Amino acid sequence: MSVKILFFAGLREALGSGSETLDLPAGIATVGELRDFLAARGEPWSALATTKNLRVAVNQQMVGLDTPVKAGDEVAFFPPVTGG
Amino acid sequence: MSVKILFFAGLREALGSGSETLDLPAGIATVGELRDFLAARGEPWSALATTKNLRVAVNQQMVGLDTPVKAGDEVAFFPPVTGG
Amino acid sequence: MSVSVQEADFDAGAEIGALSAGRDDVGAVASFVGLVRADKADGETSAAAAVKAMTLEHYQGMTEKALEEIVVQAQARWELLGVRVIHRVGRLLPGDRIVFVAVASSHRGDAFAACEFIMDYLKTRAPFWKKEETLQGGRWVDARESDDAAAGRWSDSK
Amino acid sequence: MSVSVQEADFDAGAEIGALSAGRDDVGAVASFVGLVRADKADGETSAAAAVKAMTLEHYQGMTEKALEEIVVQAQARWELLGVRVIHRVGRLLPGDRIVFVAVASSHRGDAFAACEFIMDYLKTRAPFWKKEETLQGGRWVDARESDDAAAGRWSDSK
Repeated sequence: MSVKILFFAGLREALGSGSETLDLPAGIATVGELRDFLAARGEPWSALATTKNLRVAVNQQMVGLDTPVKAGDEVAFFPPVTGG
Repeated sequence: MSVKILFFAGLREALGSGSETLDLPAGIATVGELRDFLAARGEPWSALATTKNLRVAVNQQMVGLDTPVKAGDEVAFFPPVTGG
Repeated sequence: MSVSVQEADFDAGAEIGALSAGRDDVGAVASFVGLVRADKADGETSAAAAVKAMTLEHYQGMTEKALEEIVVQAQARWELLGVRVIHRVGRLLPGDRIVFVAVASSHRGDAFAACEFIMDYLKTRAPFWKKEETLQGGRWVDARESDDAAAGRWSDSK
Repeated sequence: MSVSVQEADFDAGAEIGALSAGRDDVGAVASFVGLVRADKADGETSAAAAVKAMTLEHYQGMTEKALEEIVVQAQARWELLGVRVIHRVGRLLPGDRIVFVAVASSHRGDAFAACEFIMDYLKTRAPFWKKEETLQGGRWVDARESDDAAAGRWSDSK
Protein backbone atom coordinates (compact mmCIF):
# COMPACT_ATOMS: atom_id res chain seq x y z
CA MET A 1 0.00 0.00 0.00
CA SER A 2 1.09 3.51 -0.80
CA VAL A 3 0.11 7.07 0.16
CA LYS A 4 -1.50 9.49 -2.25
CA ILE A 5 0.00 12.97 -1.96
CA LEU A 6 -1.75 16.10 -3.26
CA PHE A 7 -0.47 19.65 -3.71
CA PHE A 8 -2.58 22.77 -4.26
CA ALA A 9 -2.36 26.36 -5.43
CA GLY A 10 1.04 28.09 -5.32
CA LEU A 11 2.68 24.99 -3.92
CA ARG A 12 1.33 22.85 -6.77
CA GLU A 13 2.74 25.37 -9.26
CA ALA A 14 6.11 25.57 -7.51
CA LEU A 15 6.45 21.79 -7.53
CA GLY A 16 5.09 21.44 -11.07
CA SER A 17 2.94 18.60 -9.74
CA GLY A 18 -0.60 18.25 -8.43
CA SER A 19 -0.26 14.76 -7.05
CA GLU A 20 1.90 11.71 -6.73
CA THR A 21 1.61 8.23 -5.35
CA LEU A 22 4.43 7.10 -3.13
CA ASP A 23 5.33 3.89 -1.33
CA LEU A 24 5.65 5.14 2.21
CA PRO A 25 9.39 5.07 2.98
CA ALA A 26 10.50 3.20 6.06
CA GLY A 27 10.89 5.34 9.17
CA ILE A 28 8.29 7.92 8.20
CA ALA A 29 5.57 7.99 10.83
CA THR A 30 4.09 11.50 10.66
CA VAL A 31 3.03 13.97 7.99
CA GLY A 32 5.84 16.27 9.21
CA GLU A 33 8.37 13.55 8.49
CA LEU A 34 6.75 12.94 5.10
CA ARG A 35 7.08 16.64 4.31
CA ASP A 36 10.77 16.61 5.34
CA PHE A 37 11.37 13.53 3.19
CA LEU A 38 9.87 15.24 0.12
CA ALA A 39 11.60 18.58 0.81
CA ALA A 40 14.96 16.77 1.02
CA ARG A 41 14.71 15.91 -2.68
CA GLY A 42 16.10 19.42 -3.33
CA GLU A 43 14.73 22.02 -5.76
CA PRO A 44 11.85 22.50 -6.36
CA TRP A 45 10.77 20.23 -3.48
CA SER A 46 12.38 22.41 -0.85
CA ALA A 47 9.32 24.67 -1.29
CA LEU A 48 7.62 22.23 1.08
CA ALA A 49 9.99 23.38 3.81
CA THR A 50 9.90 27.09 2.97
CA THR A 51 6.16 27.66 2.30
CA LYS A 52 4.88 30.00 4.99
CA ASN A 53 2.19 28.45 7.21
CA LEU A 54 2.09 25.22 5.21
CA ARG A 55 -1.17 23.38 5.83
CA VAL A 56 -1.67 19.62 5.81
CA ALA A 57 -4.76 17.47 5.48
CA VAL A 58 -4.93 13.72 6.02
CA ASN A 59 -7.92 12.02 4.42
CA GLN A 60 -9.43 15.46 3.83
CA GLN A 61 -9.20 16.61 7.44
CA MET A 62 -6.86 19.45 8.40
CA VAL A 63 -4.24 18.15 10.83
CA GLY A 64 -1.01 19.15 12.56
CA LEU A 65 2.42 18.07 11.34
CA ASP A 66 2.75 15.53 14.15
CA THR A 67 -0.23 13.54 12.88
CA PRO A 68 0.55 9.91 12.05
CA VAL A 69 0.54 8.85 8.40
CA LYS A 70 -0.03 5.31 7.26
CA ALA A 71 -0.30 3.43 4.01
CA GLY A 72 -3.57 4.13 2.19
CA ASP A 73 -3.85 7.70 3.45
CA GLU A 74 -4.51 10.70 1.23
CA VAL A 75 -2.15 13.48 2.34
CA ALA A 76 -2.52 17.01 0.98
CA PHE A 77 -0.08 19.91 1.36
CA PHE A 78 -1.18 23.45 0.59
CA PRO A 79 -0.71 27.10 1.54
CA PRO A 80 -3.29 28.81 3.79
CA VAL A 81 -6.65 28.96 2.07
CA THR A 82 -7.79 32.31 0.68
CA GLY A 83 -11.54 31.80 0.34
CA GLY A 84 -14.02 32.89 -2.24
CA MET B 1 -57.30 77.46 5.14
CA SER B 2 -58.07 74.11 6.71
CA VAL B 3 -56.19 71.09 8.05
CA LYS B 4 -56.24 67.70 6.37
CA ILE B 5 -56.60 64.89 8.91
CA LEU B 6 -55.71 61.26 8.15
CA PHE B 7 -56.40 58.07 10.09
CA PHE B 8 -54.75 54.69 9.53
CA ALA B 9 -55.13 51.00 10.32
CA GLY B 10 -57.26 50.01 13.32
CA LEU B 11 -58.01 53.62 14.11
CA ARG B 12 -59.26 54.25 10.55
CA GLU B 13 -61.54 51.22 10.89
CA ALA B 14 -62.81 52.27 14.32
CA LEU B 15 -63.65 55.74 13.05
CA GLY B 16 -65.04 54.48 9.76
CA SER B 17 -63.04 57.25 8.09
CA GLY B 18 -59.64 57.49 6.42
CA SER B 19 -59.48 61.26 6.18
CA GLU B 20 -61.35 64.48 6.64
CA THR B 21 -60.75 68.12 5.98
CA LEU B 22 -61.53 70.47 8.83
CA ASP B 23 -61.47 74.22 9.32
CA LEU B 24 -59.15 74.52 12.27
CA PRO B 25 -61.41 75.48 15.24
CA ALA B 26 -60.43 78.57 17.22
CA GLY B 27 -58.33 77.87 20.29
CA ILE B 28 -56.67 74.73 18.92
CA ALA B 29 -52.93 75.27 18.83
CA THR B 30 -51.41 71.77 19.12
CA VAL B 31 -52.04 68.31 17.67
CA GLY B 32 -52.90 67.16 21.18
CA GLU B 33 -55.67 69.76 21.38
CA LEU B 34 -56.84 68.73 17.90
CA ARG B 35 -57.04 65.12 19.05
CA ASP B 36 -59.05 66.14 22.13
CA PHE B 37 -61.39 68.20 19.97
CA LEU B 38 -62.07 65.24 17.69
CA ALA B 39 -62.38 62.74 20.57
CA ALA B 40 -64.97 65.02 22.23
CA ARG B 41 -67.38 64.31 19.36
CA GLY B 42 -68.26 61.10 21.21
CA GLU B 43 -68.50 57.58 19.75
CA PRO B 44 -66.70 56.43 17.67
CA TRP B 45 -64.34 59.43 17.91
CA SER B 46 -63.45 58.75 21.51
CA ALA B 47 -61.17 56.02 20.08
CA LEU B 48 -58.73 58.87 19.51
CA ALA B 49 -58.48 59.29 23.28
CA THR B 50 -58.37 55.55 24.11
CA THR B 51 -56.02 54.19 21.43
CA LYS B 52 -52.91 52.87 23.19
CA ASN B 53 -49.71 54.70 22.23
CA LEU B 54 -51.47 56.85 19.63
CA ARG B 55 -48.95 58.24 17.13
CA VAL B 56 -49.17 61.58 15.34
CA ALA B 57 -47.46 62.90 12.24
CA VAL B 58 -47.59 66.49 11.03
CA ASN B 59 -46.74 66.93 7.38
CA GLN B 60 -45.50 63.33 7.32
CA GLN B 61 -43.07 63.71 10.22
CA MET B 62 -43.69 61.89 13.50
CA VAL B 63 -44.18 64.44 16.28
CA GLY B 64 -45.25 64.72 19.91
CA LEU B 65 -48.73 65.79 21.01
CA ASP B 66 -47.49 69.25 22.02
CA THR B 67 -46.47 70.08 18.45
CA PRO B 68 -48.16 73.19 17.02
CA VAL B 69 -50.73 72.71 14.27
CA LYS B 70 -51.64 75.42 11.77
CA ALA B 71 -53.90 75.81 8.79
CA GLY B 72 -52.61 73.96 5.74
CA ASP B 73 -51.01 71.15 7.75
CA GLU B 74 -51.54 67.45 7.09
CA VAL B 75 -52.09 65.76 10.44
CA ALA B 76 -52.17 61.95 10.68
CA PHE B 77 -53.26 59.85 13.68
CA PHE B 78 -52.43 56.15 13.82
CA PRO B 79 -51.56 53.26 16.16
CA PRO B 80 -47.93 52.16 16.54
CA VAL B 81 -46.59 50.81 13.26
CA THR B 82 -46.17 47.05 12.91
CA GLY B 83 -43.77 46.78 10.01
CA GLY B 84 -43.53 44.39 7.08
CA MET C 1 -30.69 54.15 -3.98
CA SER C 2 -34.17 53.12 -4.99
CA VAL C 3 -37.23 52.63 -2.79
CA SER C 4 -40.60 51.24 -3.91
CA VAL C 5 -43.86 50.63 -2.09
CA GLN C 6 -46.08 48.58 -4.36
CA GLU C 7 -48.77 45.93 -4.56
CA ALA C 8 -46.86 43.93 -7.18
CA ASP C 9 -44.50 41.08 -6.38
CA PHE C 10 -40.77 41.47 -7.11
CA ASP C 11 -37.96 39.43 -8.67
CA ALA C 12 -35.19 39.15 -6.07
CA GLY C 13 -32.67 37.77 -8.55
CA ALA C 14 -33.19 40.59 -11.03
CA GLU C 15 -32.90 43.19 -8.26
CA ILE C 16 -29.70 41.64 -6.87
CA GLY C 17 -28.23 41.43 -10.37
CA ALA C 18 -29.07 45.05 -11.13
CA LEU C 19 -26.99 46.27 -8.17
CA SER C 20 -23.75 44.95 -9.68
CA ALA C 21 -24.61 44.99 -13.40
CA GLY C 22 -22.03 46.73 -15.56
CA ARG C 23 -19.65 47.55 -12.72
CA ASP C 24 -16.56 45.85 -11.31
CA ASP C 25 -16.28 47.46 -7.87
CA VAL C 26 -19.10 45.58 -6.13
CA GLY C 27 -17.70 42.66 -4.17
CA ALA C 28 -20.72 41.92 -2.01
CA VAL C 29 -24.49 42.03 -2.27
CA ALA C 30 -26.33 41.12 0.93
CA SER C 31 -30.07 40.77 0.59
CA PHE C 32 -33.17 39.81 2.48
CA VAL C 33 -36.59 38.55 1.49
CA GLY C 34 -39.38 38.60 4.07
CA LEU C 35 -42.40 36.36 3.57
CA VAL C 36 -45.83 35.84 5.10
CA ARG C 37 -45.85 32.94 7.54
CA ALA C 38 -48.95 30.91 8.38
CA ASP C 39 -48.05 31.12 12.06
CA LYS C 40 -50.55 31.24 14.79
CA ALA C 41 -51.05 34.66 16.33
CA ASP C 42 -49.16 35.24 19.58
CA GLY C 43 -50.61 33.26 22.45
CA GLU C 44 -52.97 31.26 20.26
CA THR C 45 -52.76 27.50 19.89
CA SER C 46 -55.84 26.37 17.97
CA ALA C 47 -55.65 25.60 14.26
CA ALA C 48 -58.32 28.24 13.70
CA ALA C 49 -55.75 30.84 14.81
CA ALA C 50 -53.42 30.16 11.87
CA VAL C 51 -52.91 33.19 9.64
CA LYS C 52 -54.86 32.76 6.40
CA ALA C 53 -54.01 36.15 4.92
CA MET C 54 -52.48 39.47 5.84
CA THR C 55 -53.25 42.98 4.70
CA LEU C 56 -50.56 45.65 4.78
CA GLU C 57 -51.55 49.29 4.94
CA HIS C 58 -49.19 52.23 4.49
CA TYR C 59 -49.21 56.03 4.62
CA GLN C 60 -48.54 57.00 1.03
CA GLY C 61 -45.86 59.65 0.85
CA MET C 62 -44.69 59.37 4.46
CA THR C 63 -43.86 55.68 4.13
CA GLU C 64 -41.69 56.20 1.05
CA LYS C 65 -40.00 59.14 2.78
CA ALA C 66 -39.35 57.04 5.89
CA LEU C 67 -37.75 54.26 3.83
CA GLU C 68 -35.55 56.77 2.03
CA GLU C 69 -34.43 58.25 5.34
CA ILE C 70 -33.50 54.79 6.59
CA VAL C 71 -31.40 54.20 3.49
CA VAL C 72 -29.69 57.58 3.87
CA GLN C 73 -28.81 56.68 7.45
CA ALA C 74 -27.34 53.37 6.30
CA GLN C 75 -25.32 55.14 3.62
CA ALA C 76 -23.91 57.49 6.25
CA ARG C 77 -22.87 54.59 8.50
CA TRP C 78 -21.35 52.21 5.97
CA GLU C 79 -19.56 52.34 2.62
CA LEU C 80 -22.33 51.34 0.25
CA LEU C 81 -22.45 51.18 -3.54
CA GLY C 82 -26.16 50.61 -3.99
CA VAL C 83 -29.34 49.96 -2.03
CA ARG C 84 -32.71 48.62 -3.17
CA VAL C 85 -35.80 48.48 -0.96
CA ILE C 86 -39.17 47.09 -2.06
CA HIS C 87 -42.12 46.79 0.29
CA ARG C 88 -45.43 45.34 -0.77
CA VAL C 89 -48.82 46.52 0.47
CA GLY C 90 -52.31 45.11 0.10
CA ARG C 91 -53.57 41.61 0.79
CA LEU C 92 -50.96 38.84 0.92
CA LEU C 93 -51.18 35.10 1.52
CA PRO C 94 -48.86 32.75 3.46
CA GLY C 95 -45.74 32.14 1.38
CA ASP C 96 -46.05 35.50 -0.40
CA ARG C 97 -43.06 37.83 -0.41
CA ILE C 98 -43.58 41.02 1.63
CA VAL C 99 -40.30 42.90 1.68
CA PHE C 100 -36.96 42.98 -0.11
CA VAL C 101 -33.77 44.76 0.89
CA ALA C 102 -30.50 44.42 -1.01
CA VAL C 103 -27.27 46.28 -0.31
CA ALA C 104 -24.18 46.37 -2.51
CA SER C 105 -20.73 47.22 -1.17
CA SER C 106 -17.09 46.47 -1.84
CA HIS C 107 -16.97 44.32 1.28
CA ARG C 108 -19.37 41.87 2.85
CA GLY C 109 -19.24 43.29 6.37
CA ASP C 110 -20.72 46.62 5.30
CA ALA C 111 -23.30 44.95 3.05
CA PHE C 112 -24.54 42.60 5.78
CA ALA C 113 -24.64 45.26 8.50
CA ALA C 114 -26.48 47.80 6.36
CA CYS C 115 -28.99 45.22 5.12
CA GLU C 116 -29.84 44.08 8.63
CA PHE C 117 -29.91 47.70 9.89
CA ILE C 118 -32.41 48.68 7.21
CA MET C 119 -34.58 45.65 7.96
CA ASP C 120 -34.57 46.34 11.70
CA TYR C 121 -35.55 49.97 11.24
CA LEU C 122 -38.09 49.10 8.61
CA LYS C 123 -39.87 46.75 11.00
CA THR C 124 -40.15 49.44 13.69
CA ARG C 125 -40.10 52.93 12.20
CA ALA C 126 -41.66 52.80 8.75
CA PRO C 127 -45.39 53.48 8.66
CA PHE C 128 -46.83 50.05 7.84
CA TRP C 129 -49.68 48.37 9.63
CA LYS C 130 -50.48 44.69 9.42
CA LYS C 131 -53.87 43.07 9.76
CA GLU C 132 -53.96 39.30 10.10
CA GLU C 133 -56.92 37.18 9.03
CA THR C 134 -57.57 33.87 10.74
CA LEU C 135 -60.67 31.67 10.78
CA GLN C 136 -61.55 33.61 13.94
CA GLY C 137 -61.61 36.90 12.03
CA GLY C 138 -59.27 39.78 11.33
CA ARG C 139 -57.17 41.67 13.81
CA TRP C 140 -54.59 44.40 13.65
CA VAL C 141 -51.18 43.24 14.83
CA ASP C 142 -49.77 44.94 17.92
CA ALA C 143 -46.30 46.46 17.77
CA ARG C 144 -43.76 43.91 18.94
CA GLU C 145 -41.23 44.70 21.63
CA SER C 146 -38.66 42.32 20.11
CA ASP C 147 -38.59 44.45 16.97
CA ASP C 148 -38.09 47.60 19.01
CA ALA C 149 -35.19 45.90 20.76
CA ALA C 150 -33.64 44.85 17.44
CA ALA C 151 -33.77 48.42 16.15
CA GLY C 152 -32.56 49.84 19.45
CA ARG C 153 -29.25 47.98 19.29
CA TRP C 154 -28.14 50.22 16.42
CA SER C 155 -28.52 53.44 18.38
CA ASP C 156 -25.34 53.26 20.44
CA SER C 157 -22.65 52.38 17.93
CA LYS C 158 -21.97 50.60 14.69
CA MET D 1 -29.17 21.70 2.99
CA SER D 2 -27.48 21.74 -0.37
CA VAL D 3 -23.86 22.56 -1.20
CA SER D 4 -22.39 22.87 -4.70
CA VAL D 5 -18.89 23.63 -5.97
CA GLN D 6 -19.12 24.26 -9.68
CA GLU D 7 -17.73 26.19 -12.64
CA ALA D 8 -21.18 27.28 -13.79
CA ASP D 9 -22.81 30.55 -12.79
CA PHE D 10 -25.93 30.50 -10.61
CA ASP D 11 -29.33 32.20 -10.49
CA ALA D 12 -29.66 33.88 -7.10
CA GLY D 13 -33.37 34.60 -7.52
CA ALA D 14 -34.21 30.99 -8.38
CA GLU D 15 -32.17 29.72 -5.41
CA ILE D 16 -33.80 32.17 -2.98
CA GLY D 17 -37.24 31.26 -4.31
CA ALA D 18 -36.57 27.53 -3.96
CA LEU D 19 -35.93 27.89 -0.21
CA SER D 20 -39.49 29.02 0.47
CA ALA D 21 -41.34 27.42 -2.44
CA GLY D 22 -44.39 25.39 -1.43
CA ARG D 23 -44.12 26.12 2.28
CA ASP D 24 -45.67 28.69 4.60
CA ASP D 25 -43.32 28.59 7.59
CA VAL D 26 -40.40 30.53 6.08
CA GLY D 27 -40.57 34.16 7.16
CA ALA D 28 -37.04 35.20 6.22
CA VAL D 29 -34.45 34.40 3.58
CA ALA D 30 -31.12 36.17 4.04
CA SER D 31 -28.68 35.78 1.19
CA PHE D 32 -25.31 36.87 -0.04
CA VAL D 33 -23.69 37.11 -3.45
CA GLY D 34 -19.91 37.61 -3.65
CA LEU D 35 -18.43 39.01 -6.86
CA VAL D 36 -14.98 39.52 -8.38
CA ARG D 37 -13.78 43.11 -7.92
CA ALA D 38 -11.30 44.80 -10.25
CA ASP D 39 -9.48 46.21 -7.23
CA LYS D 40 -5.81 46.79 -7.13
CA ALA D 41 -3.88 44.23 -5.17
CA ASP D 42 -2.99 45.28 -1.61
CA GLY D 43 -0.37 48.01 -1.50
CA GLU D 44 -0.42 48.55 -5.25
CA THR D 45 -1.44 51.85 -6.82
CA SER D 46 -0.66 51.61 -10.53
CA ALA D 47 -3.39 50.86 -13.08
CA ALA D 48 -1.36 47.83 -14.16
CA ALA D 49 -2.07 46.32 -10.73
CA ALA D 50 -5.82 46.14 -11.32
CA VAL D 51 -7.20 42.62 -11.24
CA LYS D 52 -8.05 41.43 -14.77
CA ALA D 53 -9.10 37.93 -13.84
CA MET D 54 -9.09 35.49 -10.96
CA THR D 55 -8.73 31.73 -10.84
CA LEU D 56 -10.24 29.76 -7.98
CA GLU D 57 -8.83 26.35 -7.13
CA HIS D 58 -10.37 23.87 -4.71
CA TYR D 59 -9.66 20.46 -3.20
CA GLN D 60 -12.38 18.30 -4.66
CA GLY D 61 -14.06 16.24 -1.96
CA MET D 62 -12.54 18.06 0.99
CA THR D 63 -13.96 21.42 -0.07
CA GLU D 64 -17.52 20.09 -0.37
CA LYS D 65 -17.11 18.34 2.97
CA ALA D 66 -15.84 21.55 4.60
CA LEU D 67 -18.81 23.53 3.29
CA GLU D 68 -21.22 20.90 4.57
CA GLU D 69 -19.58 21.01 8.00
CA ILE D 70 -19.98 24.78 8.11
CA VAL D 71 -23.66 24.45 7.31
CA VAL D 72 -24.13 21.79 9.99
CA GLN D 73 -22.52 24.12 12.52
CA ALA D 74 -24.88 26.91 11.49
CA GLN D 75 -27.87 24.58 11.81
CA ALA D 76 -26.76 23.70 15.32
CA ARG D 77 -26.47 27.35 16.35
CA TRP D 78 -29.63 28.79 14.82
CA GLU D 79 -33.16 27.67 13.96
CA LEU D 80 -32.90 27.22 10.20
CA LEU D 81 -35.38 25.89 7.66
CA GLY D 82 -33.04 25.68 4.66
CA VAL D 83 -29.52 26.51 3.52
CA ARG D 84 -28.05 26.76 0.04
CA VAL D 85 -24.34 27.27 -0.68
CA ILE D 86 -22.84 27.57 -4.16
CA HIS D 87 -19.17 28.29 -4.75
CA ARG D 88 -17.71 28.69 -8.20
CA VAL D 89 -14.23 27.57 -9.24
CA GLY D 90 -12.13 28.18 -12.34
CA ARG D 91 -11.30 31.43 -14.09
CA LEU D 92 -13.58 34.39 -13.33
CA LEU D 93 -13.60 38.00 -14.52
CA PRO D 94 -14.37 41.22 -12.63
CA GLY D 95 -18.12 41.47 -12.11
CA ASP D 96 -18.56 37.68 -12.16
CA ARG D 97 -20.37 36.04 -9.27
CA ILE D 98 -18.14 33.82 -7.07
CA VAL D 99 -20.19 32.65 -4.14
CA PHE D 100 -23.79 32.41 -3.01
CA VAL D 101 -25.17 31.67 0.44
CA ALA D 102 -28.86 31.76 1.29
CA VAL D 103 -30.46 30.85 4.61
CA ALA D 104 -34.17 30.42 5.31
CA SER D 105 -35.63 30.70 8.78
CA SER D 106 -38.84 31.67 10.50
CA HIS D 107 -37.19 34.85 11.76
CA ARG D 108 -34.78 37.32 10.22
CA GLY D 109 -32.30 37.39 13.09
CA ASP D 110 -31.42 33.72 12.69
CA ALA D 111 -31.31 33.98 8.89
CA PHE D 112 -28.94 36.97 8.91
CA ALA D 113 -26.65 35.57 11.59
CA ALA D 114 -26.33 32.15 9.97
CA CYS D 115 -25.75 33.62 6.51
CA GLU D 116 -22.95 35.88 7.75
CA PHE D 117 -21.51 33.07 9.87
CA ILE D 118 -21.33 30.73 6.88
CA MET D 119 -19.72 33.45 4.73
CA ASP D 120 -17.13 34.27 7.39
CA TYR D 121 -16.15 30.64 7.84
CA LEU D 122 -16.20 30.02 4.13
CA LYS D 123 -13.67 32.78 3.59
CA THR D 124 -11.26 31.33 6.14
CA ARG D 125 -11.77 27.59 6.55
CA ALA D 126 -12.93 26.16 3.26
CA PRO D 127 -10.17 24.94 0.95
CA PHE D 128 -10.20 27.53 -1.83
CA TRP D 129 -7.21 29.31 -3.26
CA LYS D 130 -7.34 32.45 -5.33
CA LYS D 131 -4.89 33.51 -8.01
CA GLU D 132 -5.20 37.06 -9.29
CA GLU D 133 -4.10 38.11 -12.75
CA THR D 134 -3.00 41.69 -13.37
CA LEU D 135 -1.07 43.22 -16.28
CA GLN D 136 1.98 42.55 -14.09
CA GLY D 137 1.27 38.81 -14.09
CA GLY D 138 -0.43 36.29 -11.86
CA ARG D 139 -0.03 35.86 -8.15
CA TRP D 140 -1.58 33.71 -5.46
CA VAL D 141 -3.47 35.75 -2.90
CA ASP D 142 -2.19 35.64 0.67
CA ALA D 143 -4.56 34.74 3.49
CA ARG D 144 -6.04 37.92 4.96
CA GLU D 145 -5.96 38.62 8.66
CA SER D 146 -9.23 40.58 8.49
CA ASP D 147 -11.00 37.43 7.35
CA ASP D 148 -9.50 35.45 10.22
CA ALA D 149 -10.74 38.14 12.61
CA ALA D 150 -14.24 38.01 11.10
CA ALA D 151 -14.41 34.24 11.56
CA GLY D 152 -12.89 34.44 15.03
CA ARG D 153 -15.71 36.58 16.42
CA TRP D 154 -18.04 33.58 16.20
CA SER D 155 -15.93 31.39 18.45
CA ASP D 156 -16.94 32.83 21.82
CA SER D 157 -20.71 33.05 21.68
CA LYS D 158 -23.62 33.56 19.40
